[in-house]
Amino acid sequence: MASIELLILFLVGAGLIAYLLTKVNTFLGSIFTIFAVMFVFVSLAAYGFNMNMDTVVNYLPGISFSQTYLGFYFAIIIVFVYLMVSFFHPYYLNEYKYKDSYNLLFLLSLAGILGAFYTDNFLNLFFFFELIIWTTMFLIPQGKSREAAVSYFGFSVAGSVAMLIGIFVIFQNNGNSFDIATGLAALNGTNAIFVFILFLIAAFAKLGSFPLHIWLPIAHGNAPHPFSPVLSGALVKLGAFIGVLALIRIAPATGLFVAMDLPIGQYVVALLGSASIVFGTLMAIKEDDAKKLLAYSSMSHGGYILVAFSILNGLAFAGGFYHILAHALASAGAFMAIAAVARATGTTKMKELGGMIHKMPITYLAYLVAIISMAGIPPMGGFISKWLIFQAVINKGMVFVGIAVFFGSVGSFLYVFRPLAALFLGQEFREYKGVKEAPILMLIPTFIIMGLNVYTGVFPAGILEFINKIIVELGYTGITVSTYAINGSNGILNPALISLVFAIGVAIAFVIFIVLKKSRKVDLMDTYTAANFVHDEHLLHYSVDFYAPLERLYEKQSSWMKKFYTALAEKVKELGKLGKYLFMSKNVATTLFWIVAIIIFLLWGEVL
Amino acid sequence: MLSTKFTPKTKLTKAEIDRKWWEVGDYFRRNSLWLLMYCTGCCAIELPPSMTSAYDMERLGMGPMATPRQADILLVSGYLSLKTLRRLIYTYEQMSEPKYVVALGSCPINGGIYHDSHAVINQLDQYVPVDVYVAGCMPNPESVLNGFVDLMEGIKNKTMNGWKRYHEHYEWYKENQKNSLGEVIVHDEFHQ
Amino acid sequence: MTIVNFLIGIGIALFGFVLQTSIGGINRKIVGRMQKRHGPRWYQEFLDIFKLLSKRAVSHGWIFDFGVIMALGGIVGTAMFMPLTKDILAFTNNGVNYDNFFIFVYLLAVGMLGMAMSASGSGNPWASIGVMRALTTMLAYEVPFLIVVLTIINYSGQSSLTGIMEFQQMAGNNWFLIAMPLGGIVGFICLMGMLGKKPFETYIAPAEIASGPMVEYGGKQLGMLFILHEISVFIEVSLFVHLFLGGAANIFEFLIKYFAVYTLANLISNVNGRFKIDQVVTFFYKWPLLMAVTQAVIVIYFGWVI
Amino acid sequence: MTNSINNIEFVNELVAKTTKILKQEVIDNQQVAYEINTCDVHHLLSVLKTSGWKQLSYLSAVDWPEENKFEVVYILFNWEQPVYIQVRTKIDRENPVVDTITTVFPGAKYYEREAHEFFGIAFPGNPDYMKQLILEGWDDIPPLRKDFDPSAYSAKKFPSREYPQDYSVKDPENHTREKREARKVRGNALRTGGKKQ
Repeated sequence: MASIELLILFLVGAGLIAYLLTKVNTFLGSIFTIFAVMFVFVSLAAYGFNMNMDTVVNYLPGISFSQTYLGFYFAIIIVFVYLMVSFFHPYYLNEYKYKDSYNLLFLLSLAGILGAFYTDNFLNLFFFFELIIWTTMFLIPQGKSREAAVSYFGFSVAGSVAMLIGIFVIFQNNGNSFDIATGLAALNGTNAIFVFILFLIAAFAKLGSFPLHIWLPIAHGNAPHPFSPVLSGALVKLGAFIGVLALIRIAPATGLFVAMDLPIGQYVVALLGSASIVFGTLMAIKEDDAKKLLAYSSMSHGGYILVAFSILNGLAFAGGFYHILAHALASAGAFMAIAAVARATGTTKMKELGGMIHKMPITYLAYLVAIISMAGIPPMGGFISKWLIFQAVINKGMVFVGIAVFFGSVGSFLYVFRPLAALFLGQEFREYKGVKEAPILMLIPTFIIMGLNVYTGVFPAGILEFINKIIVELGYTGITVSTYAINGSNGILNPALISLVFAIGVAIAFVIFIVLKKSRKVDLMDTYTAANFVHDEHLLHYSVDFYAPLERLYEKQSSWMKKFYTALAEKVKELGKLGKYLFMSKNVATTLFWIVAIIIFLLWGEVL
Repeated sequence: MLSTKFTPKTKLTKAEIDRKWWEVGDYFRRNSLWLLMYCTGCCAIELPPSMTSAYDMERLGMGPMATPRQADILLVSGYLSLKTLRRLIYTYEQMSEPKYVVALGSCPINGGIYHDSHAVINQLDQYVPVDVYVAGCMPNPESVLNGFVDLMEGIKNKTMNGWKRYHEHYEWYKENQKNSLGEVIVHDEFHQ
Repeated sequence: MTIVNFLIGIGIALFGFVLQTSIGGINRKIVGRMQKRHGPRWYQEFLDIFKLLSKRAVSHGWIFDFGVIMALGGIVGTAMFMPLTKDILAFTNNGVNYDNFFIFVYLLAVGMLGMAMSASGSGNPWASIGVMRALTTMLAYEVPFLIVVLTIINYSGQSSLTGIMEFQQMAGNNWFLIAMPLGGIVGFICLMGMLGKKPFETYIAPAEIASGPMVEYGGKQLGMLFILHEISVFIEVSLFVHLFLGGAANIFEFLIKYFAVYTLANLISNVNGRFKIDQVVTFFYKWPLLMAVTQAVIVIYFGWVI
Repeated sequence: MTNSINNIEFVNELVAKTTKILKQEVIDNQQVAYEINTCDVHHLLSVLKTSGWKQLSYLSAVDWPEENKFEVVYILFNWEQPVYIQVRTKIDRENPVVDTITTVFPGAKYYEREAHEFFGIAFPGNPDYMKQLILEGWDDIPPLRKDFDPSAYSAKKFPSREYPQDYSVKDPENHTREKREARKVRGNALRTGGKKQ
């Protein structure tokens, strides 16, 4: 029996040891971190699937745990991403200024995650959330910019405050108890709508969905290279967790759209999710930095998750939960491939890179597999989840959500192909002649994630059966899954068959290819240039403003949200200046007057 | 020789099998000739009438292509200055084999009216092997099409093997190119 | 699911290739006659493909070859799922047909991804520009098309092609081209985009970007891409036939409908010029999308179907 | 000033006011040429540029071996008043040097390189004038000088086809004029439908 409490305490202790070890030797500390995370992962995997974790609390005061399929599903995915990423630490930490504390903070945030998904108390939930936010906030500025941490923290705090108010409403509503299960069940009427909105604000802020998405590209783009996969693959999913609480567990009784058989609140969330999909897709198409591009893609996939959870039936939930897994694997894989390239070349800007495939073929394959999944193409996991979501959307007849969902699906081709073409394919740059493939320790997680991406796409049945348990736990009926086939609402899908047929097709093509005359190998620079002699490979590499004609169609509109938030920040700054002017003036009497006035105002009716 | 019950089946050698396949390939090749038009000179004006409804090149299975990789015929239409010859050789070497060269007009044959220019070469087959010459200044569409039909006949009779000659006498061609052009692939500020 | 199913699948892919290559050749002849020319032989496309396969090609590295193999593999795999009529279908098991519509859209995309990868891997900027245009065109036509298909699936309650076919052939139901006229028109316009016919031929544009993605191919790779192209045209036109024209009860009906749809698309293509790439996008997001949404709202929320 | 004759008078006045004219030539009612001293070129071009002749259409040279001079020609164009002005100046053929005008017309950079390539004129002040532009890897005296023999160069560099016999049709008696007349008559006959004129 593995105890949650002991695991958390173990992580805190391991964090301290890792801190000391890293101080002595970075490599040693990082290896220790890998083993610590591996221990946690193995304990979770061994006992968690059958709900065999020990939830008794002996040492920590005021904290209580319980286990649910829902919490476990999120926890295992996130711990897995943490484990994969920890393999990257030995090669990156030396670049950072405060490398000693990196492993400490990393393990502490993992402790926060375990707590957050296993607690049964709202106050504990909030505490663990804050633990995650605070630890990660100090991890992010180790990359490039402090501004990234500030904007991450700002949006997270907005979400936390909203959640805290919601928790207080529940507290008051539920007879002064912080218990999650009874608290959510006791909500009704206006209170339910109020908490619904507050929790959704928290969910949107964590998920980086429209309109609270500004922090996402800034934080993802500037975070340390090994931390971006965690941010995108794991931490964003916290928002999905709160979203599940709000959309499914609270689900306030608002008016109903008869045509779609859907509450208005849910439909509005679906529309916001759609906006998030479209907006994320368009911005990702425009982006030049590979990491920021993937960050916008996370935003778009967050939209899919929101859409899935706002359609209230088992099919959509299955799609949503499967998408959480598929996207975690895909985005972790993609970010890790980019991180490997960034380690070798020192940049993630697409216009400065090219032809990495000839140096790093395995990293290229990892990225390829990840983006196939991200674009929702068989035989990878993303296809299954998108198929389930499409089934649900079509079945409900949600036309406008449908536009966004299909647009995002096709649009994801466009943006995931860009790093592929600009970073890996194309001309080989002379400045990267000496670059080598990533070291073996970094290739281990790459291979594991590649394998899992394929596995989730070919044999989804086992995972879907587990998801069915979650759906039943949430009070809905699960979907029908047989060994190979998945039954949707209006059709049946056999992913294994698709993969097999695809393999047969490739085999046929390979036979055609191999029996024909062997090709003459030519240099990359020996290309058709309208018979001009070009000796500079940079001139033959088309990667800057890749989708320029498309971008031109919406370039005027693309900065609206940014301008709105800049204006908002200006207003807040002015407010702050006003406060400063009033309170911090040189005249002591004025300051005193205001302090007294405010105390009187606050205590009016209570004491006075 | 047909194999019967009494004569043992003769086993074909690999060379013979290759030759058989090559003949099959020749059938397809001569019925689907794609052109890369190197429109350097005035003879290029004869190509629109030979492609459009009056003479309709497409009924012979011929058509224009965009890049040298896809094309079978390098069609040199008219005079070649030194600068274009460099690009012509570069293009010719990029084409996939088997490849043929057809030269229109009198300029590639002997320099034509530019025979004494400092910038125009006199004889194309010194630099790349030419399979068919179509004489005339300019040749009219009938003779252009006649040239192509000759090329098809030649492919059938296995006489159109300029690309093999280029491989066999590669040094000789390179020598000629070097003598007339200096260097084939130029380096200067516009190409770096 | 036995080996026979897979053999039938391969047979369908081969049939599709032969069918589309012949019809493509016949269409070249028709276009020739329209332009007062004699036109090529009807089997000219076969000659072209086999000639290309017989030539000695160049290769720009392993991704250049691997992409082509992956592309052709994806397309052949997609074609193996395609039903010809409501009974001729490769993968069927105890009355369950595995020909979900989304397989065709997304497995086709594997082929496109392979081709895009291979083209970009050649290191030629024209190829990258062509890929960019192809993907942008795809973004343009795919959304209106999928909205129409959403309407069809929502209305018929089937997402398997044979199911949609049977729904249309049932007594009292019209072909979806007639039942949903706006959707049918949108479907046909999107088909033109999928086939890369003018005016949506932007990504090939031989005179402009030197045939776009295909710029570096010659010999066997180009031949394989031609096979790929023929099979993908077969898939796209068959999709239209099955979705909008009520599919086919027997193979002759299928052939007639197929020929009619492809020839019409080809004829329209031949009297058009070429759009710029941004014009393609704005075109598809203006009228076709509006019509598709109107059709969807009419059918789904009001239930009005002819 | 829409009338082009007026324009030319205006130009005459302008140039005469600015510099000393050695020779003047009105080519037609939209082109006028002035020959001036080499040292005045810069001044005149600057004045003309500020007066509206903003475009340097061409810069080249003419070889006069009898005089042992190169004549450098600058052609300017005005988009408001349709007059081309040719500014000509003669420089020594043995030591052909003329200052660059890239300070006035930056676009002259490439014209100067071309002039250097074809005539061997040096343009100090233009850092790039030595680089090759059109002739790639030229190995003889500049080809547009009159003492360059293209025929000999061609014979030396480019192998010519050797014919075993002379195929060219040479008319021993000069009948070409009569043939031309006959062709004219036939053409007329065709045009008028067979009727004699």
